[in-house]
Amino acid sequence: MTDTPVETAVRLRDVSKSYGLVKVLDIPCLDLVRGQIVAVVGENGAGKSTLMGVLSGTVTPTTGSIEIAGRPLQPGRPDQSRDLGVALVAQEFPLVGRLSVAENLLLGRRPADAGGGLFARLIFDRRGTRAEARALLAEVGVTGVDVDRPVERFPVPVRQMIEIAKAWGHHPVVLILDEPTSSLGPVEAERVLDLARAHARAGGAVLFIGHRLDEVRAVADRVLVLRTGKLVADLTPAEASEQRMIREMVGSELARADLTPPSSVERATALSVRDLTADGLGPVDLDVKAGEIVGVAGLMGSGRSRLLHTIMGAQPRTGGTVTFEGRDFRPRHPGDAVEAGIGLVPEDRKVQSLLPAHSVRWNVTLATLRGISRRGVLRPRADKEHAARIVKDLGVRLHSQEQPVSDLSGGNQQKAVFGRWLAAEPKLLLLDEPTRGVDVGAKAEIYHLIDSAAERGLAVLVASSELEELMWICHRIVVMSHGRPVADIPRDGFGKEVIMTAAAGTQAGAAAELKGKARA
Amino acid sequence: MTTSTAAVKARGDAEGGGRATLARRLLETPEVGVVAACVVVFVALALDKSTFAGAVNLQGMGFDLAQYGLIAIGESLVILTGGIDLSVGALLGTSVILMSWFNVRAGLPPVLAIVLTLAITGAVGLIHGLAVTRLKMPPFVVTLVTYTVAQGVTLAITSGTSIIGIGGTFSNLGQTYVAQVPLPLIVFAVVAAVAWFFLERTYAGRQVYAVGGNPEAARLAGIRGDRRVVSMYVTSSLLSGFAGIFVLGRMGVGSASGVGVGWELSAIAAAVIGGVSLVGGQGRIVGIVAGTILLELINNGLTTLQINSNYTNIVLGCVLGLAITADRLRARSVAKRS
Amino acid sequence: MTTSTAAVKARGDAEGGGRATLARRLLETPEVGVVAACVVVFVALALDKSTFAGAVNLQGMGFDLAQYGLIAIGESLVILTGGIDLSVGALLGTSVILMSWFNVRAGLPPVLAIVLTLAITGAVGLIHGLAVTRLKMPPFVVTLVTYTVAQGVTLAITSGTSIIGIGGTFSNLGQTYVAQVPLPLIVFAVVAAVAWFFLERTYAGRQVYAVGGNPEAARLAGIRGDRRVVSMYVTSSLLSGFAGIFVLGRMGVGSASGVGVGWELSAIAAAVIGGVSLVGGQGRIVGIVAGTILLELINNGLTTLQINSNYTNIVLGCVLGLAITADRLRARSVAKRS
Amino acid sequence: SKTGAGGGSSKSTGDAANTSAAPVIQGDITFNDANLAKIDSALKAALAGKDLSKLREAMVVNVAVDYWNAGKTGFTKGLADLGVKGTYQAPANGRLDQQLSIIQTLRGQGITGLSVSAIDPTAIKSPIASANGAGIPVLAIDSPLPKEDGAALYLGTPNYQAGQKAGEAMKQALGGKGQVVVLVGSLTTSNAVERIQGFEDALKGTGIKVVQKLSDGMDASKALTNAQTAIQTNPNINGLYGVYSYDGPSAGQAVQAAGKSGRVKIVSDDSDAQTLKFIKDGVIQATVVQEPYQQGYTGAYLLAALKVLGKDATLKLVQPYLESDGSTLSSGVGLVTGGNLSDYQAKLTALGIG
Ligand SMILES: Nc1ncnc2c1ncn2[C@@H]1O[C@H](COP(=O)(O)OP(=O)(O)OP(=O)(O)O)[C@@H](O)[C@H]1O
Ligand SMILES: Nc1ncnc2c1ncn2[C@@H]1O[C@H](COP(=O)(O)OP(=O)(O)OP(=O)(O)O)[C@@H](O)[C@H]1O
Ligand SMILES: [Mg+2]
Ligand SMILES: [Mg+2]
Repeated sequence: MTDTPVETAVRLRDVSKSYGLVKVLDIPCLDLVRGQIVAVVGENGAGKSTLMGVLSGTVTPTTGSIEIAGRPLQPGRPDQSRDLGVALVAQEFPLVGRLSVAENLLLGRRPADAGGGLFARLIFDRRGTRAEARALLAEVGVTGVDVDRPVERFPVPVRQMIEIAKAWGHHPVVLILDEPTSSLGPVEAERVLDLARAHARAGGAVLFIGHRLDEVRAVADRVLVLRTGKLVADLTPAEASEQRMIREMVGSELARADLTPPSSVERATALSVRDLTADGLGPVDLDVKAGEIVGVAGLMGSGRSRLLHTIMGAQPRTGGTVTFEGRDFRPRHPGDAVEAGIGLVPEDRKVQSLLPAHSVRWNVTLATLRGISRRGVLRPRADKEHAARIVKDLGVRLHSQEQPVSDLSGGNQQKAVFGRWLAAEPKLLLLDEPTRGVDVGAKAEIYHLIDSAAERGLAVLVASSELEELMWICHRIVVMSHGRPVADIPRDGFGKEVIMTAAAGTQAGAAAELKGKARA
Repeated sequence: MTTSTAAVKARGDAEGGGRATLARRLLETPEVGVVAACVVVFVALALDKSTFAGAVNLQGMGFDLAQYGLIAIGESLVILTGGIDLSVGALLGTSVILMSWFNVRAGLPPVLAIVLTLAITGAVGLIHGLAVTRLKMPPFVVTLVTYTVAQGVTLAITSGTSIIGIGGTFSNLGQTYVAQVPLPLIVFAVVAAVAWFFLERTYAGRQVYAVGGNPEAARLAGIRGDRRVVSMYVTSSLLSGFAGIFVLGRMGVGSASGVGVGWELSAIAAAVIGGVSLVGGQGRIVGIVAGTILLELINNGLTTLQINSNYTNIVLGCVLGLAITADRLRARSVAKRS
Repeated sequence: MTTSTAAVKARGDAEGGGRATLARRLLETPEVGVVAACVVVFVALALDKSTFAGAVNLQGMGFDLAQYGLIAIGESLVILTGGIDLSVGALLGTSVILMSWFNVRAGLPPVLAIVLTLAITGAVGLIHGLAVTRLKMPPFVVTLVTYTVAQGVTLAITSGTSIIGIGGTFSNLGQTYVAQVPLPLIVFAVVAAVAWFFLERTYAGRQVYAVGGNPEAARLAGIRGDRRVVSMYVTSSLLSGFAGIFVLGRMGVGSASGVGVGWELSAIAAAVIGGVSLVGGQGRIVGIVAGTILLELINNGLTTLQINSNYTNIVLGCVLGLAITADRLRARSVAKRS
Repeated sequence: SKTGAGGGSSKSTGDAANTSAAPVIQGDITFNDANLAKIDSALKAALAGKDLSKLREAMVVNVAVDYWNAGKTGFTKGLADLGVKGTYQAPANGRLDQQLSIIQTLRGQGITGLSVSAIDPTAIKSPIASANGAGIPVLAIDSPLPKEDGAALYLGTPNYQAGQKAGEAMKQALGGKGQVVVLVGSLTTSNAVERIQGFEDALKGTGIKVVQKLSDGMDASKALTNAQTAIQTNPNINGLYGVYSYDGPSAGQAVQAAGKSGRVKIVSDDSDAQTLKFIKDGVIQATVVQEPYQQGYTGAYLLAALKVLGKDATLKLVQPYLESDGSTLSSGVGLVTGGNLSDYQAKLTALGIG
């Protein structure tokens, strides 16, 4: 096409991966060139992460050969893959929680400006590491993170940015981004997309996995669609309309779900929060009616998660009152909340939701154990049927209920967690980034489940960084900033601008707050 | 529409799993290795030495098994929660002494002596549990303290002199046969069955696994993990005291000679050999029991075969090493093929 | 804009930490508790008993410290990788015997005997490391096998008879003072310093933390975690052999009477008391050394105070329990205030 | 039922009826008491009028067990009779490193005499050397120490001799023919090794064979298991020798539970209360006893003399009573059987250690 020769960055031939009898990836031939952002889309469990794992050496392919920048990759050697120039931002970002941010950023390598001598190769250059870590963070647009603090003290979005910076620091040929924006707010997400563009401009290849199709359209130079492990479409940006992508992913036409919340009938107030304070939160006043879906928007660190956790009783409250179902509610443990009929889907799947080594069945029944037991005794048949129902309702894709949940794809894990709580039939559901990593089809399905539950009287409080999501499903959006609600916007006032300005805590935000209050 | 497609696929996949043959299933069960090892060792010993599989020796092994098995189960329950209990053995020794002391020196009837001792061991377990959950102290250190103190208490009570003249109730408990099966063995079987039922069939048992597997996830799912953890420590200590009854009954004397000290290592080993993960949240009763049986078979076999005592430890270690290595190789080949 | 808001918050937190006074910082250092406990115990004992802080007693403690400290460091290195090494004590005992055997029975010069023994212990460590990394065997079981076999080897070599007549080189190594400081203590200090340097100041050391803290993350980052793990097992076993030299030198005889067995428990205890997490990836040398010192002070103090030996274990356990509880309470108050 | 498989054949459970046919074993509890009493009075006379108030004696034994309670009683009594201060120490778990630490620490405390029952006679060499260097006389008790170790005297029963005595008893009990299993707490500590050696040597040339030595790691329950497994899987075994004080009771319990009282003969060491009870019941045929009381009592005298009178003067006083090697002062060894049990118990009561 152009006069410069197109350089191939990645070449895959006959690559496949099977787990047991199931082939989860099967790619006869694929070439990626430098200077392009290639988006990979597909349903949950389509094999996207597996493909990235194969490229980055973390997954050993069953068959096939891979070349990175013309050199062959030995299967299952992450270190070699890295040396060849592949950097992966994994879906479950693997950071060493107890090590400092700086050390995590330079994990497995030395500062670039370190000398080549034996001394420099062996002796840990603390100052250099710190300096380079700061520079890296600045490069990806994160400022003010103390690089000496252990990573485990930072919330998920910051960790996600650290993970991106870590990959960026390798100056890779191939930069793989596996759902890098799923836990980020719109502004940070935009930063990440800019990084991807910059990398492609500089002659690198970018592989971008995402379930937010608008992002995919905004950034991709080429779109690959995976379905059950096979490459089913290779689209140019022009071809890659949202409908087209969905059709290719699902294999059939998807009726655009009706993304409006159920018309709210006047019902009793389910949750009423007054002057609620906790560490880094409040004071918060908030009401949620039965059958109402209330969104919580805000920038990262604005206290959305804390609000949900404090209501749940997972974080100690320092003041204020909560009235739930007309009664004063003072949970001292999440167990109290569960008993009262509250459920929480936390934002960090791996740390806060899953029993990674245990079966899907155990995971989906975790919150309903007492309910499905008869006088404390679990009946295997009922247990299995119950789990099967949850799995089926949520359309979790798996081989068997008994496989460890960590073997599921990220999106399917999220669906399993969701299923756990819907099965508990709570009266109030607290959702923290509920559809993180869930594919479009399943998302619509989850929204549908939320809607129908709301119709039956479930009150829902959703914290999400994805504004579209909130705008689709919520009756009302509360915007938080610095631990307090600064605006309360009813559905007819929805607009990205309004929410963002309020979240940024500017005067416009204050105005919106006033306006919101006036309307409420 | 989407959903239905996915669901259909899921079902297809699930059936794919279900089609696996029984043999394959068996091979994939983690406990199969240790159970197989038990069978192999047993058959080999029985062929080599006819007296090994004789009723008398089997009965003898039954008594041993009950002692070690009871504390191995207690130990495993604690390990499942993600902790460890170093005190099971020392506490057993102390409870032997406490029971004899209450019975002989304090002149209490045996039943009362047993009840008091169990109350004390239960209290010790409670302290363990609270220290671990409330004070967030490392279980290793908490139970190490008890390990040390318990030995000290034994010595302080006895000054090294065994307590003789214990009531007949004890030897009734410790030495009776029911239809030629030692009573302690029956009790052990019952305890194992109860533990199995608890872990596999009650929601509380499932919650124990959840707490051991991911405490934070369990907490946010509304599980009161602390209660589960505390109750497992209490159970472990109670089982130590309980095993102490049979040890005392069998020996007929409150021996001050470090009975039980070091048994925690056997208990942990039995658990680990049986597939219990020291990280917590993983392992099943059948494996634990098989692990205990394997250790007992090896130990008894060494005596039966009249191995030169200079080499028993070497042989013991090697057999253990072989059994575990074989199991790992099996697990690896399963992992490879999947 | 967004990012900057977040940044402001993060910075706020960071500065909150940065603004902390030195005292506050000190209070937040995890090792401060055990160091303080050392000081308190030392001062209390020295005040109570003037001979405690006398040169003779300090020198004696120095010898003890070196022995236990060396294996505590090895043990900790293994624990940092997320493993455990039960064999350190038994292997020490075996290496004492091996060295004397090579020296006396095989007639080799002491230096050669030492080299050979270290080679053997190194090989044992290598086997541990490979079994753990390649075969994915649980470290507990792997080293339990060695624990058992090593005791067996000691017995098999000696048949219970100590080996006398070892070369003077050993006692030179084990009993010499340099400027009134016992040589073993100096060696221990050097080893501790090297370990500190390795863990804090080399890439390989930092990688050990990474592997212990999150093996998957380390693997993804291209760290050859297996090498780090293997080398830590080798180091641990080597340090056992190394400590064996001083033990042999101090005793002047290849004692067959179970030297070292049980020391692994002290080593693990020292590590855990010093803040090493048994899960791996957490802990520092200063804590480990302080943990070892604390145990030594308590042990020595019990004898110095002439506690009735019937009660030593109780007192030992209680002091340990107190020290740890105090440390936990400190940590909790820090956590509350932060 | 309390009868297991195989036990039913023996209708008579553990009564003396069976033993009546057995050859009677010759008991002996004279020890070396007469000589020791003479030494005590000689030392007392020599020390009369000397200032003993500065003396601080230490007695360090090898493990805190019943056996040493008598030793402690004797030591305390001796100190009181002399008007001397002192301390008794026992490594709670019987570990060598504990013992060495204790000695090291005591040396730092300014003691003036040390009697020690070494866990490992060879390992104690350097502590003794440094004690001697600091002017602290050392008395070996219970376990003999090689001359070059530097202990001034050895007061006790050589373990080898005790083992021999047990062997003789076993020979009589079995009528010179059979298979014996040895139960022991540790196969590596020197007192056990020496005893077993003596036991085996005494059986040389007879039709009795030691088929197995089973270590139980100082765990009475494990000893019971070992005894049980041994006699149940090998019907030819008709004798058990229990070396550690709890091994006798464990062996007795195993034999009794198997319903083989009197058919499997037991010889044990030490006078554990349960051992004596089993002797009374005819389950244990004989037990070899020593005199820890005297080791403590006379030990206190000797330490005082060694420090105050000096080594040479003390040795001269005790010279007439030493064994042929010139450094061993025997505290004697006895054999308690069903025949002299009541005499022995009366003697213990007289010493205040019954
Ligand atoms: N270790 C494993 N064992 C068995 N099956 C596995 C394992 N890892 C992944 N799978 C299966 O492989 C399939 C593809 O998973 P993959 O993670 O690549 O999906 P994905 O396209 O990234 O999905 P998502 O969008 O949800 O992240 C899934 O069906 C998953 O269950
Ligand atoms: N002091 C605290 N005590 C207990 N839990 C806390 C504390 N601070 C934060 N958390 C928990 O840590 C998690 C992450 O903190 P983070 O700062 O992301 O919360 P947030 O302010 O709600 O952020 P966001 O608005 O992006 O969700 C939350 O789940 C919160 O409950
Ligand atoms: Mg994925
Ligand atoms: Mg959040």
